[in-house]
Amino acid sequence: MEVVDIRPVLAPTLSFICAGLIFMTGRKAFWRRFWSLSAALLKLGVVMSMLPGTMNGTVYVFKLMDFTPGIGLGFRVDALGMFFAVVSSTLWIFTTIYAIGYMEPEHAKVRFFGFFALCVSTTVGIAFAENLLTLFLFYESLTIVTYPLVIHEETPEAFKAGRKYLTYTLIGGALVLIGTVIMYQTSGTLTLSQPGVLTLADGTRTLTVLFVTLIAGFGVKAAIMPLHGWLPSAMVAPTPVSALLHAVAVVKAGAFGVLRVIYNVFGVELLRQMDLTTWLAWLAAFTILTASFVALFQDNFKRRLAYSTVSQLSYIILGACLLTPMAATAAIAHIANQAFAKITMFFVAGAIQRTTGKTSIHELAGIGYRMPFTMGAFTVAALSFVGVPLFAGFVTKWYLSLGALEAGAWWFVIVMIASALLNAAYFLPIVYLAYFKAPPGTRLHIEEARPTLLVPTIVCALYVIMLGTTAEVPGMPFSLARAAVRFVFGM
Amino acid sequence: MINALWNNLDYAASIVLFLIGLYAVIAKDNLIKKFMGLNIMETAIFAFIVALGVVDGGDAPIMGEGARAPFTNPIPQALILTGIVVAVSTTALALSLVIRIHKQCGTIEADELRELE
Amino acid sequence: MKKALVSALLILTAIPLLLAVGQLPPHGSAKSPAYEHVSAYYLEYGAEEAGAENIVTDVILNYRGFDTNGEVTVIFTALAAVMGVLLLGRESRHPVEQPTYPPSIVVRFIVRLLAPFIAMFAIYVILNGHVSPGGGFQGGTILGALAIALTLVLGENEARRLIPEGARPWLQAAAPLTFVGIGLAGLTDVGVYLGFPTVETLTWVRTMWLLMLEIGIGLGGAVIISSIFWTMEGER
Amino acid sequence: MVLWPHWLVAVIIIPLTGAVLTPVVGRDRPKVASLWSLGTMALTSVAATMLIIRVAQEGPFSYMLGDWARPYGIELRFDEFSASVAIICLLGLLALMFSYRYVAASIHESRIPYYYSLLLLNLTGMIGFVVTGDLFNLFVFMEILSLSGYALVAISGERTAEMAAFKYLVMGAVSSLVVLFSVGLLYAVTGSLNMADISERLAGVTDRLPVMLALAGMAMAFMVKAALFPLHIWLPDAHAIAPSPVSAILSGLVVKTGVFGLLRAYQIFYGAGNYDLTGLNTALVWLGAISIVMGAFFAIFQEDIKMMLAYSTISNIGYIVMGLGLASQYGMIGATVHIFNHALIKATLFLGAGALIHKTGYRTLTDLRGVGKSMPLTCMALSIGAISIVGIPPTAGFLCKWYIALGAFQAGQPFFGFALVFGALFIFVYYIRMVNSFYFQQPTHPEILSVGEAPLSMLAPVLVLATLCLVMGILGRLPLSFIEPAVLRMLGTFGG
Repeated sequence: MEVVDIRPVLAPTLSFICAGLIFMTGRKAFWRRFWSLSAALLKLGVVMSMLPGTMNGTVYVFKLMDFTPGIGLGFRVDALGMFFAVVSSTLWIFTTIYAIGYMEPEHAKVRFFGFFALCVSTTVGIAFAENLLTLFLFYESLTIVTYPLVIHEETPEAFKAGRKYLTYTLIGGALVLIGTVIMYQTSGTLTLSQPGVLTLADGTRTLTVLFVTLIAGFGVKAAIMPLHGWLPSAMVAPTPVSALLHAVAVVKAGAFGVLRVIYNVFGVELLRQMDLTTWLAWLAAFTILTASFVALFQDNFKRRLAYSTVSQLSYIILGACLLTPMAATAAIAHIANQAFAKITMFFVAGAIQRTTGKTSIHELAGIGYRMPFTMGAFTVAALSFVGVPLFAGFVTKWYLSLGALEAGAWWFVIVMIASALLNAAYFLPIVYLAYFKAPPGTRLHIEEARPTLLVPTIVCALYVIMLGTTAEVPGMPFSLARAAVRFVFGM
Repeated sequence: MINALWNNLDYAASIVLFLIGLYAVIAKDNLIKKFMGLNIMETAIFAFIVALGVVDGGDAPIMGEGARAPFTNPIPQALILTGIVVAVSTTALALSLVIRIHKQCGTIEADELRELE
Repeated sequence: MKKALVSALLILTAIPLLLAVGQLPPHGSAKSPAYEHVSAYYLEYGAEEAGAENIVTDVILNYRGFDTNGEVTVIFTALAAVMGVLLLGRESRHPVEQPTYPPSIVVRFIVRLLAPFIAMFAIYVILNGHVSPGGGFQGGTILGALAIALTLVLGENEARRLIPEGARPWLQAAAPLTFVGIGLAGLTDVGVYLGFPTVETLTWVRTMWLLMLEIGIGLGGAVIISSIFWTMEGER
Repeated sequence: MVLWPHWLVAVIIIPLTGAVLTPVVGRDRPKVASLWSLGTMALTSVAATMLIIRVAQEGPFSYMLGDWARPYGIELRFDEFSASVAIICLLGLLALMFSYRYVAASIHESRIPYYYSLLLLNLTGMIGFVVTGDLFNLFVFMEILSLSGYALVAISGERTAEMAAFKYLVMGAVSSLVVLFSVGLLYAVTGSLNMADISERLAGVTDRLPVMLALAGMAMAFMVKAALFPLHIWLPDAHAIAPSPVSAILSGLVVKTGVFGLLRAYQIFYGAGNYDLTGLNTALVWLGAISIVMGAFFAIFQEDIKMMLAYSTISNIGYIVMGLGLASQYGMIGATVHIFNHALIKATLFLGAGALIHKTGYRTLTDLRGVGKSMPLTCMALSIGAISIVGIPPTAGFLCKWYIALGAFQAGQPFFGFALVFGALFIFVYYIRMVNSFYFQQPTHPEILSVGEAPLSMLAPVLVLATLCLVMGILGRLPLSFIEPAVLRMLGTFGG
């Protein structure tokens, strides 16, 4: 059932207006904070108000205008988009609070918060895009508005990272654009409202080219190897940026795009017939393992997290590629699971850096004594990644393995197990270091991060536990993922 | 082929003149000479178009007492009158520029000017 | 090396050009499309319809009058361009009092002697453009040449007085303004810009307008030519 | 009143009269000259608006000057492509407004009335060029706009400017002559100068070689005017050294007349119906693609901001020409609309750069570092222009890119779609340098932080244009659907 409603437009517009207000009045700290927080809350409210409807299968649509006959700026809230929007707008609130605390001593705060808001605006736009052109529009805008955030430090290193970021993502954008053109040329429509609009009659060669361009285009932001190079470099950005952008907005936009391509452009049925996703699944498996290996050898805290992100994102891709309902559920749910766990970790890294000035892992010995709550949150997230039951990561791994078996691809289960071991191998030593390798003479001398940094971290860690324990409770995000899967597989 | 060209010898001559002018424009270094090349090209085109209007045994297209057919084609003549005015105007501007360049750089040789830059 | 290369290139270019002109309708033929289409109409009806016995004048001022309207604008553009490129403001200008080498007495005498006749001839050419070879452009050029010749023998200051300073900008714009004026007259009278009355009883109006156009072109052309010359000389 | 046909002649006559009277009115009074030319242009804009209303309501219409029937007199023809007068008038108005302060500081006072006169003549020439239906008349107007263009480049009186103007003049004059030659050839085989008439009569011509030569000549000459890649050498110097409002006009409009000439040539030959234009199309597509890449490539090495913008014009002309050469419905529509949109964008950039140069006195990217803090509005406009020219949605540049890329696939030449999209990335490389230097880098000259925002007469045009860059991205379908019938008529296909 489709309902015309203004709210799908309102959600991105709110953050957009907020950005404008920040640019205009943001020189005063109070207004800057006020606008950021109130817009975040308002937007979450708008998104949440649509949640019950979406759960019941209502689809909210709003067509803003036509670029050309047939292709317009259209918004459409279905279960998949809703899922992504809920995750990003929930996390925006926490990140905003965190950023207010974290950015205190930094320069150019107006610019930072302004572009921060724009970034969230475009993310919600991606989530609610009705057609591929609208999606592309927001996808490309996201690249542009994150650039000032990436080079925020204005150091030569930051510029280098910024250049690298732009090179990768703009090439990705160009590929998406070409894919969009091909899709329009082949099918005459760009809509994302169907479970697949292409058919075998469109020609295998065209379809293959289209699939490769679109996946490569979105894969850049989703950091599928070998397109991941920008992500570790972009870690020079301030931590809230790394957290929001590299755990939530940017990378998830890429992963979300891949999901849209697989489920709404091609459709599960067609991909099964064409057998296009197998190589992608293997690439994803390769990325999962390789990135984990590389992460093992990173000493910089944020770089290790970055490689872990690369590895985790490919879970989503892998899940999507298996083309079974179970795997799809896991893929979609992992958007939330990975986001909450990873953002917790980034918050921890930032809190440690701001409180103690330490950025390398080997310096962290005994940190658990100084910052017990922070490290506690980290431990929760680490366990989630390892896949310990009752934590969010386990849900993904479980359903993904079931999905792999469902698809008859048991070797991916092995990949899953290997990945869990590798995750343990690069996260647990940090926990070990923090608690058990205290330098002699360390006493329990609590020197926690300030509340604005600590509270969001802990809340996010609690979310990780909640996602892990309440997956089967109706009304939780997981059921939304199920609703999305039902639509995609026509169940 | 040769026969056709022989019939249209006037046109062929204009083409040759045109290319001679083009040669001067490209190959000469002196700005004035370049410009003279351009004038040669202009003349070639004017000659070409006026030649289009020629009619064998034709008279000037002026009616009135004693006028007798055939007359030559008046249109090319009218066009070239305009063309000449345009050419004169371009020449005036080009010469002004050459005057200024000479005043400021002391030379109007293209290769020397390039060194000055 | 460069010259040889350019020559070779141009000779190569010549081949298609020559081939193409060889295929044009034969030179001088009365059966060519150029002669049989529009110009045949002009030659047949031009004298009565357009108002001048000289068909070339009919084409320039009447049938294709708008081209000429543009053309006089080109001359004005040339003037504005030369002024824009050369003018440096009054204070830095040193009008040449006397030519550096005063021309010999013979030249001075002859120019002074011929000046009225040249002027007369120029006016004749301008006013008879519609019945004989000639017209505003030709006559204007003669007038302009006269002004240049007088500058050479009288010196610039003396010669400049021929055209009063205050009226000069108006006179420079004379040709386009005349065209616009006649065009608007045609608009009010005939209903179309640059329309000329074709009614039998109004032929004198038509002739008068053609003459006014010729005079405007001639005057404007002469003033512009002499102005360009003076500007350039001031820069010498 | 609105549908009065005489607006068609008024739109030429008003600026023409205004231009020839500017030296009269404005002698020794530069301010008066400025206001006079602004008033003239405002009136012209009224006429242009009326014309566009009429063409939107009734479709193309003609005006027979002197009341002579079609092949005998000169015909003015206003079709959808002629609606470019809108952008000519708009940019004209804004450039004149911008000149008010700019020129006073950079051009000798005695030249100022002539500056305004030349600018108006230039605009007149362009308006005449786009509305005339007669091939020779087209040549005459082309000469008005070329001559005034050469002079405007040189008007600042700097040595380099005069040399650039001379180079421009020689290449421009040669190309004009080639156009005249082609007109002569077409006249020789058809006996007519009216474009529609030529088009009809060309169908019956048996000896094709002169006709093909005329087509090649026109294409070549207009490519020079449009500064397509190997024929572009006159452009960078001329556009970079001219006064900024002039650069905006030259880069935004004057080079487009070359493209427009190509469009008119296409109209003639498509109209004839039985000419095979594949060869020309292929040449245009390739040259377009090469222009995109080479323009972007050269621009990367430029330090001077205006030089960079000048090279980017070559890239964008490449887009347009490629779209024309694709000869598919979408490509053609994208190309024609990009004529319009690129004019907006490039004018934003040149006028913005002009404002920076006027206030700071610096023109290289290194010297301009940090200027974003002292001139925030101008720099914002420049950034919008930069984003727009790269074709990031939802700005004006995007829709054209989208359409031309679509056209490439529609024409079955996907390679050019790729070339276009990736060429655009190349362009981004140097625009990001500009944005970086404005906002994110430490100033080379600390005093740059204390210069104020540009005066209102400069700021207003820049901001209006930047806003239009955004609005045209969002409302881009309006020009697209406006131009569509004309393109379909030209290609002779409906829905194909």
